Amino acid sequence: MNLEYSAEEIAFRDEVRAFIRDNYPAHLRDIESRDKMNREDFLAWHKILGKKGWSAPAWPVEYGGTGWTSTQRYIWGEENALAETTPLLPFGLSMVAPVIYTFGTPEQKAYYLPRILSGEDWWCQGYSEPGAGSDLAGLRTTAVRKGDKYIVNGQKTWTTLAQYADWGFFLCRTDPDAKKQEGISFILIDMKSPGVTVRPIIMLDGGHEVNDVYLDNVEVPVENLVGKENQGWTCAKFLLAHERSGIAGVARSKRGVERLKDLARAELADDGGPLIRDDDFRRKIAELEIDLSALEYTELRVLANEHAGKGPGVESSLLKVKGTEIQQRLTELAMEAVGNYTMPYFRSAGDGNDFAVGPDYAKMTAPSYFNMRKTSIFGGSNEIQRNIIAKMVLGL
Amino acid sequence: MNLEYSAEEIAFRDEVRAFIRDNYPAHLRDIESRDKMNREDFLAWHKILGKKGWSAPAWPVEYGGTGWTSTQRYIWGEENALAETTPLLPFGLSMVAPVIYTFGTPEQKAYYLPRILSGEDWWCQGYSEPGAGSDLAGLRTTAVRKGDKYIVNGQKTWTTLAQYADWGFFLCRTDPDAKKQEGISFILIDMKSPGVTVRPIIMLDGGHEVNDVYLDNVEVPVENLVGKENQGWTCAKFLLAHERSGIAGVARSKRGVERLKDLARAELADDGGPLIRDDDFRRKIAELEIDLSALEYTELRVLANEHAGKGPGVESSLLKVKGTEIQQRLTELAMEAVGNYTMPYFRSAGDGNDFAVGPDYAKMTAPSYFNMRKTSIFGGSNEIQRNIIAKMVLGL
Amino acid sequence: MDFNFTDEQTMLRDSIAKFVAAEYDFDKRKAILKSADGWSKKAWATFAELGLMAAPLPEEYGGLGGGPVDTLVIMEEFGKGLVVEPWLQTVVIGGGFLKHAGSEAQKQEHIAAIASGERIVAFAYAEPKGRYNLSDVSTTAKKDGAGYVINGHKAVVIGAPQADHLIVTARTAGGQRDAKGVSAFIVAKNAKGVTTRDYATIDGFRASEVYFENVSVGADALIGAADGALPLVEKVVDEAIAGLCAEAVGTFRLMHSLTLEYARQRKQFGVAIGSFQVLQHRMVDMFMATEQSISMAYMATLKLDESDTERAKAVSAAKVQIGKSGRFIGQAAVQIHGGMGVTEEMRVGHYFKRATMIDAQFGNVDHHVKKFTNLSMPQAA
Amino acid sequence: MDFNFTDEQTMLRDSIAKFVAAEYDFDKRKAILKSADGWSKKAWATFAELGLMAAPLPEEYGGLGGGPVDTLVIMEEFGKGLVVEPWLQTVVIGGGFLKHAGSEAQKQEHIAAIASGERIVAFAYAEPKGRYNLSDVSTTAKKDGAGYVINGHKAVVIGAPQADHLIVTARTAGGQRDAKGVSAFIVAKNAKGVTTRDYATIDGFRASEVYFENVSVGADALIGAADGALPLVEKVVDEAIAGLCAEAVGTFRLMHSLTLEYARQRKQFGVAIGSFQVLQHRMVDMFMATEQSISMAYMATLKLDESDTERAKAVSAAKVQIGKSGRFIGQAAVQIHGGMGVTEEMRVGHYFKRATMIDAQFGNVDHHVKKFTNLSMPQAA
Repeated sequence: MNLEYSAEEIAFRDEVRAFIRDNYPAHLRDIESRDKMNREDFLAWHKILGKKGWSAPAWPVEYGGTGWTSTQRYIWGEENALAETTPLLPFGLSMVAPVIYTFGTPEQKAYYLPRILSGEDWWCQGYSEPGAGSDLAGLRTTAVRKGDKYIVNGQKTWTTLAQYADWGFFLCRTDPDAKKQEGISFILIDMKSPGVTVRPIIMLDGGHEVNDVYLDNVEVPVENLVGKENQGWTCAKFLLAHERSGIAGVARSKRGVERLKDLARAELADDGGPLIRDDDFRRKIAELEIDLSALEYTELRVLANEHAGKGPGVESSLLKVKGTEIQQRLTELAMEAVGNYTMPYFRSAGDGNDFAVGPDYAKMTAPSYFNMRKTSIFGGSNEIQRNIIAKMVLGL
Repeated sequence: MNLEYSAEEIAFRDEVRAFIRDNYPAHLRDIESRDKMNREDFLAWHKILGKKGWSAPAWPVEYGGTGWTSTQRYIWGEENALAETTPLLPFGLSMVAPVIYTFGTPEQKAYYLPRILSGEDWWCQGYSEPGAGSDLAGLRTTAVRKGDKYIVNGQKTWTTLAQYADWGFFLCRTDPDAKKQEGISFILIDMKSPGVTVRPIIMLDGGHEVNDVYLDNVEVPVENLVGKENQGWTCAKFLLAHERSGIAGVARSKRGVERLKDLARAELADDGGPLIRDDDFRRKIAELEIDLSALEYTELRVLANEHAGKGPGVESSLLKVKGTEIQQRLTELAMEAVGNYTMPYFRSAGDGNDFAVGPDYAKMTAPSYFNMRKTSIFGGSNEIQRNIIAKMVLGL
Repeated sequence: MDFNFTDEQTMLRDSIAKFVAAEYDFDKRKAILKSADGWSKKAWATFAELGLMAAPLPEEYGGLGGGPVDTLVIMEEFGKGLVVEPWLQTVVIGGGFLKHAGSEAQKQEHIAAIASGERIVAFAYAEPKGRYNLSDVSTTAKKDGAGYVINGHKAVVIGAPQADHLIVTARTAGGQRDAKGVSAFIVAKNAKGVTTRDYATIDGFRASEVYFENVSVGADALIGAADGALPLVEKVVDEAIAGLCAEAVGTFRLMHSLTLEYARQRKQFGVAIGSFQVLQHRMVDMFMATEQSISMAYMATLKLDESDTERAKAVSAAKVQIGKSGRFIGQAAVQIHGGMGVTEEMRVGHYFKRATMIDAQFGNVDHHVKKFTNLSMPQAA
Repeated sequence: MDFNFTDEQTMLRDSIAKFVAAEYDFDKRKAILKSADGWSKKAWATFAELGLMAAPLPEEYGGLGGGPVDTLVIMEEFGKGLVVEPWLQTVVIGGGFLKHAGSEAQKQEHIAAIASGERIVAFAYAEPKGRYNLSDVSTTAKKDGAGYVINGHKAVVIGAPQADHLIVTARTAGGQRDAKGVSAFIVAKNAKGVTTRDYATIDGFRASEVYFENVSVGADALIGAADGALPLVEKVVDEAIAGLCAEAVGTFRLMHSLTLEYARQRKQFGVAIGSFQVLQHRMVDMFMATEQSISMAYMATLKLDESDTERAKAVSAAKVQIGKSGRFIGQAAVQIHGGMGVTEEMRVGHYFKRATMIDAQFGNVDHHVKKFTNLSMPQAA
């Protein structure tokens, strides 16, 4: 056991650090929230990394992965968090792509994977349906085969950033008579197809990041089926396990703790001293930092296991639960830190522009707090994750 | 709405306070834990109150109750807590007696109730059985009628202070064919009967306060049946509801907070100042005090409801859960307060006597902490209480 | 001891509940929030008709002579309805300053106007860097002949966009955080030199940054004694906090009942999610937190007229309890609602936002724990 | 980075597990605790045979040249077996002082004796009023010719009844809580003027109050530099804490597995209590707390040789995590065991007692949160 980086790893870190410094687009640094990003902003860093060949470190090398060790991938995550680069969107890179390279046809691999690597195609996810939530087996969207096409009808919901998407991967029921988790297929749909309608869902913080997607007699070529018909559940489960890995967000949360400390240095406590010297507040930061340390080393242990050939297992549920608890706690503390100025609503200017009173950093504190409640709900609620651990790890 | 005492209530408080001051036995004050009390110590205050007519404020006046209002009973509890009198044991006064005066025959009332009031008889409870816990319906002790006797066989457990008991009230199965909660009877057994054996169970803190009770062909006169044969479940449920009321222990916990503050005044923090000035520790005391305030006013609201004619309802589950959480928390903080000196075990002197190093108040801190874990388990675990609320209040 | 409401109080409660059901339901409230002014003058007029303005004000100035329990009843119902009109600011705070310390002339001029619904008052006390410290006042009021000249910037003044008068704390003596030297003034919002920057708050209220630039006021603008207003400010703020606690209780009751309702009808894995024991126990904990909060709101309200120390201890204890409970109940309610809970479309999220912001008003959990701690265990002890 | 154990470490682990299963099960341990001395000389001899004493000690003095990871492996297994023999005190603390700062002569004399199992050392540092502050030393060592005369009272010295030597902190200069002026001595327990009052601790260890009355020691009793021992004490204590964290992890693993086992077989209302979702989720939380604790025990162990600040931060963070987890896991384990959990009869309660007392040793959660806070956010920053 040891924690040290080898000389090669240190050289790698320096290379990564220099690359980010020299190539990360300056204008992205000035965007204060995800809500303010346009399509090109979201893709800018992805495209640069695509050219460099670094957009998909987790993929197998044959499809465009980097071949990095788990420690190198850890370093990559750390350096990106440290530089506060915009995270690459997961829907193509870490959700649909692993399904395609694992279950797809040679043609599907050849067509889709390079476009995902380069950032040419934007993907979205068609899993959840109204009234189904974490229970994917209750799916009602249907795909009926008619010649060389599927005719797809139904409604999906919670579809993140579908407003920009070129493609979506959808779970559809292809055998209405099969038992719940059977008879489902994993189908890729061109979001520009006639019959696809995207309707915004406005979140508690006023932001538009998720959508309802309506599918009304959408015609989809049968070659867009991934894996076997009626066996989409296999793809779905595989994807869910992949989705959860990396969800711990340790490196980003470490940066978040530093930001919180900055904020506590800028804010004043009731006695006029910096808030970071207030006993209660500094204790809360410290306890969060300790929780985050524990999560960091747990993730490192999980990575070490993966490196030793054990795939992402049920540990990802633990990482998801603890990771989201910490992310949520960070937003709680930021909101507490700014006192009265957490109240003004930044979208309330009469002219439609953003509005800020008080310090700049105060503006997003309450919206972030409200928005981040989603993290313990989406991607399989934290209760579902606990059920999974109870069943898979504890055997209960 | 108002919180003030009337002139009559103030006069009553003064009368109570004076009575306690003048009559509470001095030697009881020097006993440092329940574990050190003998039978006579437990009964001393009970007997004095019995003579005064104050041993059973909650009983109906016709059987020897005091006829006090709920506010007077609240004052009575407060004054006893303030004076730190030894609590009267509940097994006779608040457990079996209400069953006897509600379901008993005139003969049973006439015989048992005066002896309970005066403290002449010591009662214990035969409910739980090994392997049954909070689930009383799984009862296996049998009482088989044979002429004018029941022949009782079985084993009871968690029988508090049975080592001193004259009488026990037992749930026994009288109809082996009935469904789970039917076919049970509520039977009074003379603990000196042949075939009754009491075996100590030693608790985590080393103390002997609960027992196993073995019943081996114990002959019990049929007139010791309370209520109807096979309908003991009615008595049992009635008793459980009564058992939980008063379990909040607010007045005693208020006194406990004061004791904790005294302890924190005596102990030194790492900086050499009194622990009560340590930010973290004083905050924890304060938060506990606030929780206790909330519980106090919740109990007052419940009492006001009872006074308005609504009997002890499901609110008692809330009082039990919150009350025990606070009692447990008090012991946690006391243990934390004394640092290293919580470790020495007071029973470890070679001569069999108690052993103390460090300050006197440190000696019982860890044992109390370990012992008090029972409060969230006994009398219907806190999980069971939550099940009750979910079902009875929330209708889930 | 008595924990019952009078018949009048029960009628008051029912009349507000009826109003909310008829005129302030989810959609109607949404429309009010989206309107240019962001509040309803019609609702305000109805409040006046129902006697809500007059309820806790003294009879000799047009009030109904009620007290803190009336405020509790009204604020709890407002919490249930998520009412955004500045009743607390006008009646409890504005009315409170005037009835406790106003001159006869001030009472005559303002209390009757408040009671009739004509006057709206906002309380300009917080400052950009002052956090929750009521004595951290850098706004100044300099003596100028018989009157004063006020300069400064007040932050997040709830109700200021609607108000015609402001109660302003300003320093007439001493250093920035001195207890001594704080004075309170009542100032017309249209006085020369008063400017505002108006905005909505995230929970749907309207507020302003208020700037005072050489605002001249007469000696008759001073409420109570010069330099000595801090105890008055503390008392009125404690009364306002008791009101906020009652409002919070209203939001808790609704979050709890909406969640129960949702859990009963919402199905997952073929059964109502309310049948999952983990969610059942969480809803039990929500119930217990709500009950404990009700108790603390009562206690704080009933202790408002005790000694300064007893009052302050009770109010801080209640604010702590309610801040913690609000966070727990709100998070649990949203979590049990699942994805729907984090959208604008469900009622629960709006209660969650309000309950969250109540913690940020007049001192959050940390502030009041500290205050309670120092009152319960004075450093000298 | 590497989180694997070497084959030797795995063998070490297995050999201890085998010993515990064969010689230190519940009943055998109970008999050891009830014996007059309260510990097992036979177990101690076996430890020496298995190489546990030698494992982390330097090869040139009879050790095996291992390091903190060996300590982690040993202490975790001791936690699983609830071993009460003073291995940590003797090898990690005694051995630690000597190997970090002992003179050549001291190393020759003591380390080999420790490695072979002949020597038992206890660490007399805490004082009746000093709480967890390592620099709060009122025991004095006054210069007397070439040597020193020691006077004072040391509290709750774990392992002192078994020990033949004591490592004692004493003040050679400065005021009661000064960092400067603390010195460390190794003193034979049978030195003239040393008296002890022996007792058991509630978790089954043996300890003493140790009194020094004009105890004369030579200059060769001093470990390291006079007046400057505090950094050494802090380092060794951090090493001991890392060991305690590993021990705690052993108790957590057992509490978790015992509880799982109990919940699977124990029936209530006709079903195994492990089928109740509330208990399932609590056991999941126990699992997560255990995993997080393992991670922190690893981290603390792997950072023992970093800079003083990094080491201290890591160790305090681990002690906090483990203190909180121990309380949660222990209380949950007892609660799920129901009535049986609070008796002496079930194994779980004994793990609970040990896990609880680990928090009280070398600084509890509050102490280490404060320490971590000040290291992470220095007051100057």
